[in-house]
Amino acid sequence: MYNQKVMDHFMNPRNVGEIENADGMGEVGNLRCGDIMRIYLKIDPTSDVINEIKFKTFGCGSAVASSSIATEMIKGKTVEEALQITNKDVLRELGGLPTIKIHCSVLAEQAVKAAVYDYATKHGKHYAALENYSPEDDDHDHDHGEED
Amino acid sequence: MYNQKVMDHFMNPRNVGEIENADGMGEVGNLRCGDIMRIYLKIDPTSDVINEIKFKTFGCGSAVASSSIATEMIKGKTVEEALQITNKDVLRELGGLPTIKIHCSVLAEQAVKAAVYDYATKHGKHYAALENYSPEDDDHDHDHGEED
Amino acid sequence: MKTIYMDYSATTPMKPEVIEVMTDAFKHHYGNASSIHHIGQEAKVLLQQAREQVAQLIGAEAREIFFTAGGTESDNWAIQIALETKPGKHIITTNVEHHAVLHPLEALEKKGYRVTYLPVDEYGMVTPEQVEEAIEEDTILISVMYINNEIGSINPVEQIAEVAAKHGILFHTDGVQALGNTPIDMSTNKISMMSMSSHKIYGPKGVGALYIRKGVRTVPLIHGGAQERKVRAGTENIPGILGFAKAAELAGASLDQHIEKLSRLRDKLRDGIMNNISDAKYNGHPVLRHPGNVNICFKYIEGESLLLLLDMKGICASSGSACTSGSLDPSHVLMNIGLTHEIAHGSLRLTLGDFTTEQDVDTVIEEIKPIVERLREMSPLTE
Amino acid sequence: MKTIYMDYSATTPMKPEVIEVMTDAFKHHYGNASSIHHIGQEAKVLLQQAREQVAQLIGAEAREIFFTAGGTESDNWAIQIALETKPGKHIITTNVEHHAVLHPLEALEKKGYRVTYLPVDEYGMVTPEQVEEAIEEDTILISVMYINNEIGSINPVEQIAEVAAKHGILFHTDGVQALGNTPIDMSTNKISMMSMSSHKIYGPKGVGALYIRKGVRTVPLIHGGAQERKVRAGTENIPGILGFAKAAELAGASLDQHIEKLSRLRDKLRDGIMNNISDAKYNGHPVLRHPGNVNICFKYIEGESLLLLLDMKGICASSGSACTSGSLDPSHVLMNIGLTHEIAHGSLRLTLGDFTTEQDVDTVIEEIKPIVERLREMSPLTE
Ligand SMILES: Cc1ncc(COP(=O)(O)O)c(C=O)c1O
Ligand SMILES: Cc1ncc(COP(=O)(O)O)c(C=O)c1O
Repeated sequence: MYNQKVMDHFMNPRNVGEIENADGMGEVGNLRCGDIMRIYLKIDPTSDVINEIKFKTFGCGSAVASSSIATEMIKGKTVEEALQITNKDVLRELGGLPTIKIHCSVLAEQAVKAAVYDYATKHGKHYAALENYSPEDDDHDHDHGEED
Repeated sequence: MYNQKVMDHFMNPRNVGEIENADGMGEVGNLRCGDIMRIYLKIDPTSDVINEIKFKTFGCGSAVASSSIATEMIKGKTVEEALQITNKDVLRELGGLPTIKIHCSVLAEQAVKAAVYDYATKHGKHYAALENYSPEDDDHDHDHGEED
Repeated sequence: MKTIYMDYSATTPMKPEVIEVMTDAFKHHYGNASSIHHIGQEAKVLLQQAREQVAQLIGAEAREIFFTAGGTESDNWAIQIALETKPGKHIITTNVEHHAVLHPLEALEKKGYRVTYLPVDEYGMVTPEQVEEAIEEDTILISVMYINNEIGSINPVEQIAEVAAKHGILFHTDGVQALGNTPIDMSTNKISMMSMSSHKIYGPKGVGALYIRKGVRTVPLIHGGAQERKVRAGTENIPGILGFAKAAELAGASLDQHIEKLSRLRDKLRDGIMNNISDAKYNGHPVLRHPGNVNICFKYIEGESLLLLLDMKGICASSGSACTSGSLDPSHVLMNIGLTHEIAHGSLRLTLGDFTTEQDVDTVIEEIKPIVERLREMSPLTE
Repeated sequence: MKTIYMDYSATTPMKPEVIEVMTDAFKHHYGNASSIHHIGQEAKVLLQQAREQVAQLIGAEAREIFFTAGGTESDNWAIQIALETKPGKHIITTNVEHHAVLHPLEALEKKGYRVTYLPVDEYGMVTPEQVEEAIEEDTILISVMYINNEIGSINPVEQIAEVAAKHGILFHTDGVQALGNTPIDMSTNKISMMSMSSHKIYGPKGVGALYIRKGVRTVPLIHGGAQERKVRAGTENIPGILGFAKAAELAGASLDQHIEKLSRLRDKLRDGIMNNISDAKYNGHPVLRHPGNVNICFKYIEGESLLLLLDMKGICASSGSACTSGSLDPSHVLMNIGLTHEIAHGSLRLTLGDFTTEQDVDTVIEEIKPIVERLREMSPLTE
């Protein structure tokens, strides 16, 4: 079902946990669909570099793997760089997901955006990539599609 | 499909052949349904005993077996006795036939009747059992029924 | 790593005796049972014996057993029979049936039929009274599953059959999970039709049967040759049917021990898990239950993740979570017994069978706790 | 006594390699391909490989292969697909189709559909022109069998498919007798759907497939679970499917030799019989023909008797006589190629396959003559 890379990130997820007094925290997904992803960020205020990132995820194997790889991709990047990362990048980095699991990668992208938005709001920052962002749109498009 | 007795009479049919100058000859069945049975009789004019009987049959295993056993049952009997034999007797003697083959035993009964009728007509004889007999009714009821 | 298979309700491994019968048939009984020659006739005799063996398991007559390609086909066929032999547009069923019943009924709704999906209680069960109340003028079929495949509850199908009979309505039950797991005696009940599947009782896949009580009018779902007394066409799968019959024979010979042994292991497994792990809910009826079914929801975690981690330990299980059902929602069974999404997503079904050992149960009890804890640690819902 | 099996068109014995694959699957690949755990996932991988193997035999893509329980189900399903996806009430077929096509169509006639049964020529064949002329405004399906199961004639299905495509009509062919007996390449023809059956190509019974060209809209005949991309429900018969796939692989690897060897034996058998026995008629096309099919009518005798006597010599054959078809008339195929009852009743079908030897053919040629003579002596029709 899942490739080795996905299984590796599921079995040994990187950056699991919480950050107390995080600079930004974002949670997306909902219980109905069975995936909730929460991301915590510590960001250097001057360089805008993401120094620390943690996640907590309720969801299936690909939700956990997507969270894990997304945090890896973002760690050490500047906020602007992190905001460029799309679900396609997450998918590519994971080496693909089954069709009905694509939405998990979307969730990961959105979780990052939500966490940065939280940071931006609290710290009065503005990012071009968040121009049209509204946390209410969060609910990821949930078409599980057809199984292959 | 067939029991041992039926198979025996099919494989080793008794009384196959023709009788030249037979006293009576009857043929029943039709090509459409795939069974034709012809019976030849030699009858002692004084005792009315069937001295000789032969048959020729075009048909399936149970048609052949029914012909064979019917001729055996009738041989040495008087005509009146022979006319008492029904398809049920043929069936019993054979130890049964598959449902869709029951009509073959009917055919045997009718072939005997037809041959006797021929004899009676030619020799000016009258038999109570042939009172309502008409050779046109010969065509046996051909409901092959449902397979078991 | 040793595989611990606890997914017997999904499908069973085959018993060695069944494999033996089938490989023998592959080699020696390849005939077409419609053929007149000895190879065909031998096949026909074996077919009849097999029919008797399956009939025996459920106290039926051989001629009431019609072989099919599996439980799903049997379910579809039973519905088709009601449709084509009865005038009327209304069907009664429950909202926790297998998709093999629900989906053909949904297709019928598009064609103008009305279907009442009876709501079930917290155990997934309906009552004969509920069924009786739902009967309308033009009800042509009542279909209520015998044992639920997810949560194992056993419906009072004999009483429901009485209700149906009283009103002169056909009663079908999906008996796929019941066969070989509870005593069934058609000679003392009024069930009109019952679906069965071979691969749930240690027989081969791709074989099943529909019990059709004598006197019930029958029409084909699959039209063609004159097989199965002209109502189920297609060259008979003799080796498969012989395998099914062997499995039925074995099931019949040890039904009591099978139920006793499994029930004991099942309860041990349930207690081992429930006493060890908090925030867990045991689903399905406590007593009127499939002897091998354990179904538990663990709060705060998601079923697929749980399955994957169990699988890493060699433990094969299943879940009714949305992710494993391939749909948006958790299984309709879990939702319709009244669980919230939160709980339903964390469901785990462990189903035991004849090859399950005491040791297997102990191992699973031991392995499952750290896995649940690990997932809970990762979960944003655990506070 | 040695069995000489010459009824390969009824069903084939299984090849040892197929039996091996299946017994291995019975023991090791019992998983439900929908399960998430390793036992299920392994089954899923094998299922996909099997799909590719079957696809390869007919030059199709794996996703165009949908597994079923056999040729009959595939035929029924193809018709159902046309019915549910196309508006219109008219269907074109021939009057020599297998009952698996004719009977579902007859059922449809009762529901208001119109069916044109194209008359065939003396060989049992139709022309593309005939088909084209029969097309009406609301024709939704053309179904013409690839190779006739009784007399072996091969229809020009590729050209008929062209006609259908030109008019935008679905074209289905019953390819049950064609698979593995003639080259088929879906990548170069326009067939929309083709039925296949495993037990005619040395695979297991109870398994088949429907080829559905990509782009053709699909609906289920059997509703339920999400198997086969949601259009054919029921737990996948993995061992059976793997056996079918193995048989397909073997058939593909030796198709040319298979056809060459059988054609030679077939013609030898034909000549041996026709040169030895008078008042006999060879049925079916002399050249455009199933490589293993010999069909001869012997005047004055009845087919079942012939089969029984052959069987006593260990020779397994079949006949289209009324007695063996279980109906009043000889087979519709023999009648519709214009034979009289008299001749049709005496039909004999000998079908050869991969285990047929030169010696078998010699023995049959030798044995058949005295048997025919014996029956003719007993017949009132011989004068
Ligand atoms: C209750 C129930 N009904 C029907 C089925 C379908 O049976 P099959 O897979 O043999 O088609 C199953 C199992 O899949 C089942 O558990
Ligand atoms: C031409 C043809 N179509 C359909 C079928 C039915 O196939 P199955 O027996 O696999 O259902 C057969 C064989 O019985 C056949 O020869």
